[in-house]
Amino acid sequence: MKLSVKRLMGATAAAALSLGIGAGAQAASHSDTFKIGLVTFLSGGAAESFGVPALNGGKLLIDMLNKGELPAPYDQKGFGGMTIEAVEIDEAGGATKQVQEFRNLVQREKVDAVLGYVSSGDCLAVPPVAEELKAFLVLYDCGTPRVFEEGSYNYVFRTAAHATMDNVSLAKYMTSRGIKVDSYAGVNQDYAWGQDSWADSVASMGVLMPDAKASTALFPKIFAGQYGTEISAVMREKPDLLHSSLWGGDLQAFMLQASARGIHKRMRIALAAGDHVIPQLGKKMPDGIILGARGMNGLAARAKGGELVDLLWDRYKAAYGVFPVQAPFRMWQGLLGVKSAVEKAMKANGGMKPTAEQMAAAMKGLSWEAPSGTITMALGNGHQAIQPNAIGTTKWDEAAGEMTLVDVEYYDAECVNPPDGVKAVEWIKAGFPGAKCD
Amino acid sequence: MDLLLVILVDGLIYGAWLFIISVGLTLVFGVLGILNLAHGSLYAIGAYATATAVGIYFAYGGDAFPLGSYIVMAFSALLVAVVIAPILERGLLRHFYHRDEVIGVLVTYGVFLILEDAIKLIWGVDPLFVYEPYDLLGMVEAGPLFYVAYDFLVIAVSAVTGFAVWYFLNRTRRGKVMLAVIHDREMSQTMGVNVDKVFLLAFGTGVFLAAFGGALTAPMISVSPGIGVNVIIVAFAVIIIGGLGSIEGAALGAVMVGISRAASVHLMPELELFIIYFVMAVVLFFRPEGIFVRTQTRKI
Amino acid sequence: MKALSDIRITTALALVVLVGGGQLLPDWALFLMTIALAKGLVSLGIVMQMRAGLVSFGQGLFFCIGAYVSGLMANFTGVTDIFLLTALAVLACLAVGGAFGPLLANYRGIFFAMLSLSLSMILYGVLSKMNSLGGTDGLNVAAPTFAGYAPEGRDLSMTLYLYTVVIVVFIGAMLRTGFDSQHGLVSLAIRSNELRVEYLGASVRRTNAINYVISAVLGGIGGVITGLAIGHVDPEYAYWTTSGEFVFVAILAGYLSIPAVFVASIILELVRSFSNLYFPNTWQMVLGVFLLVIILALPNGLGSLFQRRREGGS
Amino acid sequence: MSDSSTGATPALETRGLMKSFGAVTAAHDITVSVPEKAVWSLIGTNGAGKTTFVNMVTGYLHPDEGTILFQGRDITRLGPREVTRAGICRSFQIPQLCSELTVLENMLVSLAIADPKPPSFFRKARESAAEDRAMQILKRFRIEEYRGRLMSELPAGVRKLLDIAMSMSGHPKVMLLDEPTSGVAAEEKFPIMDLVMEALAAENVTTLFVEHDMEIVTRYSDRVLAFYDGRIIADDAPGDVLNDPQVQRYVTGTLAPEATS
Repeated sequence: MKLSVKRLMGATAAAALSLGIGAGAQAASHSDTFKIGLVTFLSGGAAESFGVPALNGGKLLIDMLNKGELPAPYDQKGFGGMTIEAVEIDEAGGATKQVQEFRNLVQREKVDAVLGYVSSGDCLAVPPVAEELKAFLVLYDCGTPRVFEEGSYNYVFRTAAHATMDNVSLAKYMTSRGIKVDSYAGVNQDYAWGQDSWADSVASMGVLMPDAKASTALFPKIFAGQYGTEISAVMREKPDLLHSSLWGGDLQAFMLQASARGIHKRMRIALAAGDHVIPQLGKKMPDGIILGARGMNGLAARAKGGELVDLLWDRYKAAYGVFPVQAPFRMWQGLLGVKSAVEKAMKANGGMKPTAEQMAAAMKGLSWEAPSGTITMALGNGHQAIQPNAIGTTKWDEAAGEMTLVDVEYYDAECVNPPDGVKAVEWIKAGFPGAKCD
Repeated sequence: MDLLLVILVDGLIYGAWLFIISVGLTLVFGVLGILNLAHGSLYAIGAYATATAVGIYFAYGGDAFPLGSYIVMAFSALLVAVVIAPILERGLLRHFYHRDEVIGVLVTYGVFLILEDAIKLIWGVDPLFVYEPYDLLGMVEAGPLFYVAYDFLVIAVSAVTGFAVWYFLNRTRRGKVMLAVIHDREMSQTMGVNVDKVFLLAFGTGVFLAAFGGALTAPMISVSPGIGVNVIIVAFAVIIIGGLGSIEGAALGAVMVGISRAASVHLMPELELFIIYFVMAVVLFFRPEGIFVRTQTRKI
Repeated sequence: MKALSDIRITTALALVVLVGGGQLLPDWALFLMTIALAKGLVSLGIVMQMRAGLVSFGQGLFFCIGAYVSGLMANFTGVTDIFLLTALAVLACLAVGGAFGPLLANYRGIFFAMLSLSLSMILYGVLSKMNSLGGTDGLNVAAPTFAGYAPEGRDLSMTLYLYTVVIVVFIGAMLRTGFDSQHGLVSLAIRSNELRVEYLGASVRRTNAINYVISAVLGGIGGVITGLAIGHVDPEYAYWTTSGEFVFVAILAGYLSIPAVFVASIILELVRSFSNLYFPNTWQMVLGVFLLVIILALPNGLGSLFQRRREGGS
Repeated sequence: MSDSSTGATPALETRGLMKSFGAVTAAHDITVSVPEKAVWSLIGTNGAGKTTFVNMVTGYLHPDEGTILFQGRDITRLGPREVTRAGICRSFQIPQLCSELTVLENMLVSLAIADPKPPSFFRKARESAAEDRAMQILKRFRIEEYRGRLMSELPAGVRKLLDIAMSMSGHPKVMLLDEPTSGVAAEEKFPIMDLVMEALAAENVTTLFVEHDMEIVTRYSDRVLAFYDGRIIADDAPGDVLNDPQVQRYVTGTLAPEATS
């Protein structure tokens, strides 16, 4: 035991020392740079479809901002003249790990803001910590409405609309395009995203198409990869519509296996968040698939056009060889939101580097232009964004050799998002009270 | 009746796939005594290698003879085995044969972590697609539904693989030696078996089967990061149900899990997530070492 | 008597070093230490079972139960008192461990590992399905209070850290006594030759079941502290990779020394934290290489540097 | 017979034990009755059924048919632990020791378990009283100098003695020794047997031992059971059994009378 005491002391001292050195090496960032933590999936199943495209888009935009290559109102270099310096963190590893990493970013790396989180579990876990540490946190991607419905934060914002509008818009699309739906089935992943998506879908259909019957609801395990059994089950039911919020590799595998068995010839398929697999699937994505992109992102944004969209679209395509799908669009709207808030705060404080409080005050209720349309921090007491949405139908353009979106319907942000203070599920069930649609 | 038929067909298709991804795992455990957590990564590497090779095949005139892509698939798996098995077995695993089974699990967990990132470094994060072999054989009508003929090819290949492994172990000299090692390693060693060779051969076969599983799966999925993670835990459950080290057990376990899962998807979809663990817990409750392993009385 | 006073000295010293050292640590390191010590408790439970030759790949079960006790109590009853939450977690784990312990005590080796893993995965599946408990996204947990004292900021981190330190040191001392006890020696004998132990007239099942229940309680305490420190619980706590990390720390530490378990846990947290920052794209590879190097270089774990086994000989 | 208060109750009795492993008969109608304090030996070629008999009596194997009585009590279905607790202990052909523990610790384990109470979580295993007792026993078997050694470092004879010493720490009424001198150098055999038999006799332990060495059989046992093919083919005093032609043919492997000397 004697030995172990000495060793224990030695080891603890060594550990303490190494921690101390680690802390000392990280000097507080200078006032001419703005250090921002970017947290997104760099490994695992969500890296390919969400994390890496978003990070690529983010790095591209940061580079362009630092060089001052964007048009007004974003023509000021960096954030208000400060050079943007990004610290990348892999979001893989679960919420527990992300809470630790977030603390490290704020307390050890001394970042000025953190922009990140795709997983809704992380988006629920991290905000209380941001609040405790009084750190400026912007959630850029995750979909769960629970963040600001269950919590209320001063330092936390989400610059993307929550997932409610995805399925509300889909249901509206069915009615407005006159698609006959007597019964519909669902294939969604067995975790919060898939379960919520199906629940929203059933609720929206219940309001807009009360006669349509929800038949089988299947919940394969996330990253299952094999969907033969689910496809059989759906084909046996013969519904008019198949709803799915699958994403990434799962969606690609599902579409390969389902289209090989001709499922798209027997029923309409609506994919709540499916645009991001088009660059990979290309022609293997059948025509006539109803497609959402969780906002006016990707192909829908391109179809609408605009200076900002065209510039970023071309630069992204030149840099990475594929066109930008929803993930980089959400990263862009997040970064531009932070830029707007920082610059607004600097206007108010006389050009100083803003504190977390000043940035939070500036961002609250803010509205700005992004490639995906006008983003407004309208919900959650000015902390949760709403944004316009678009739904379209796939059509392969043989001549151009690329997938296009036809019959696109655009929805105003206030048409497919609940008003402030109303919970999303209740809003849907009540028949969308207060929705402003043109 | 239709429902039963559909459950059976779906269950068999899934079970056949499960068998291919788990038979190598059980073989490696039987001979080397190592539960290889990196099996899933080898599966993923097999899928990536296949996607790359078949992609090249079609890019350079494979369309003239599309069925040749099946040969390319098998060959890719073989290449993976020939390159990786000696490195892992000779370079790493052999140091742990005398250690605890659990150490083997941790070592291969380390290999799994390394390979996951290595795959990303080699192939990047963009998914690869090789759907040509999947569509090649067209569709088949079975009962009320259409299936992709490739699914039945998987059943056939799975059956052939199972038979080949069985034939090798029971009817060839090398196989019998391997079987002897499975039964009693020390005894075989004293009988003059070159255990080193047997281990390398067994591990190589295991890697080949894992990679072959990936090769067969590649055409029906998007080959992207993280595909190996799910495979490993499912394969474990299958071989634990069947009895570690038992080829017959892997077959029975795969069919049991396949049919239970199909029944659950068709009848009680809400149970799908943990049906596999449920089957495993029930089997272990009644047969603590799996179905095909007889508890051996130790000689004292 | 001499041995007893040795334990007292060690305990007092560990307490002084950890409490004193804590005052010097920056905020992020204080948090890291709290988590590492709490998780170390879970690994200590595995070490306890390792001494009798069993390795549980399902300690996430109890880690998760403990964490959910804190999450559910905070969300549904408003109880945030850490003493009460810890006591409840202990009770819950005693109940679950007591129910499964005698059953699992019949299993050995890889089957014990895999059966405990599947129990944990069943909890994972059930929690993922329970939307009322937050489903896969989990629940947020309110900050703990300490018998009416409700600190914030660094005070909160420090108080939670001190609470963890006291528990860890106390349990460490208890288990040292337990390792050196008759029960502990019989556990080691089971690890070597369980047939012999049965032939001497002791119940291997009973010993294994006791070890399982104790490690269940340690898992629960680790879980409740981690849940409160992180401020969020989700089914991931019961996922097999979580359990795998605990096993990794246990193997890294070896079964000889108790302080080694906590040092191993701290090392893992440090390596992970820094590799994630400096190698965001290859941190898994760094972790994997680290793991292999440790297993190859220190077959008996870090503990073999701390404490030699052969004290009986001299 | 069930009246255990009379001296007539045998210490150990088996009635019609049958055991087969597939096609191999390991025990066929084994019926013996061992009186208190008897010292019997069991002889037979490998596979004759001696160890199976020991395994059945000590609960490692259960007979397919038949009954085992210990002091008149039916113990047929008990496992090793209950049989040990009842008072029957055994040693092993290959010593069953705890390889990661020292000699002294092995002894301490057996003493801790021999305690009627289950091993305590709070009582130190190495308290001085226990260590003293352990050392006493090691001294009695003259292996105290090895107290700090691990099993891999021990000579075969020491392992055998430690194995038996551990078995004896529970103060058994009946002891079965499975080949106590196998693997031991020829010159050590008698000293080892002397030590063991002396210790057993001091505690009045009824003893059965399996043995191949006929010199040891004649010197230490007062009765011999000869096993062949799962049956007892002879059951008598050593001299008579060794002169039995069947025993000479099937067990000692020679018909020449001088072979047994």
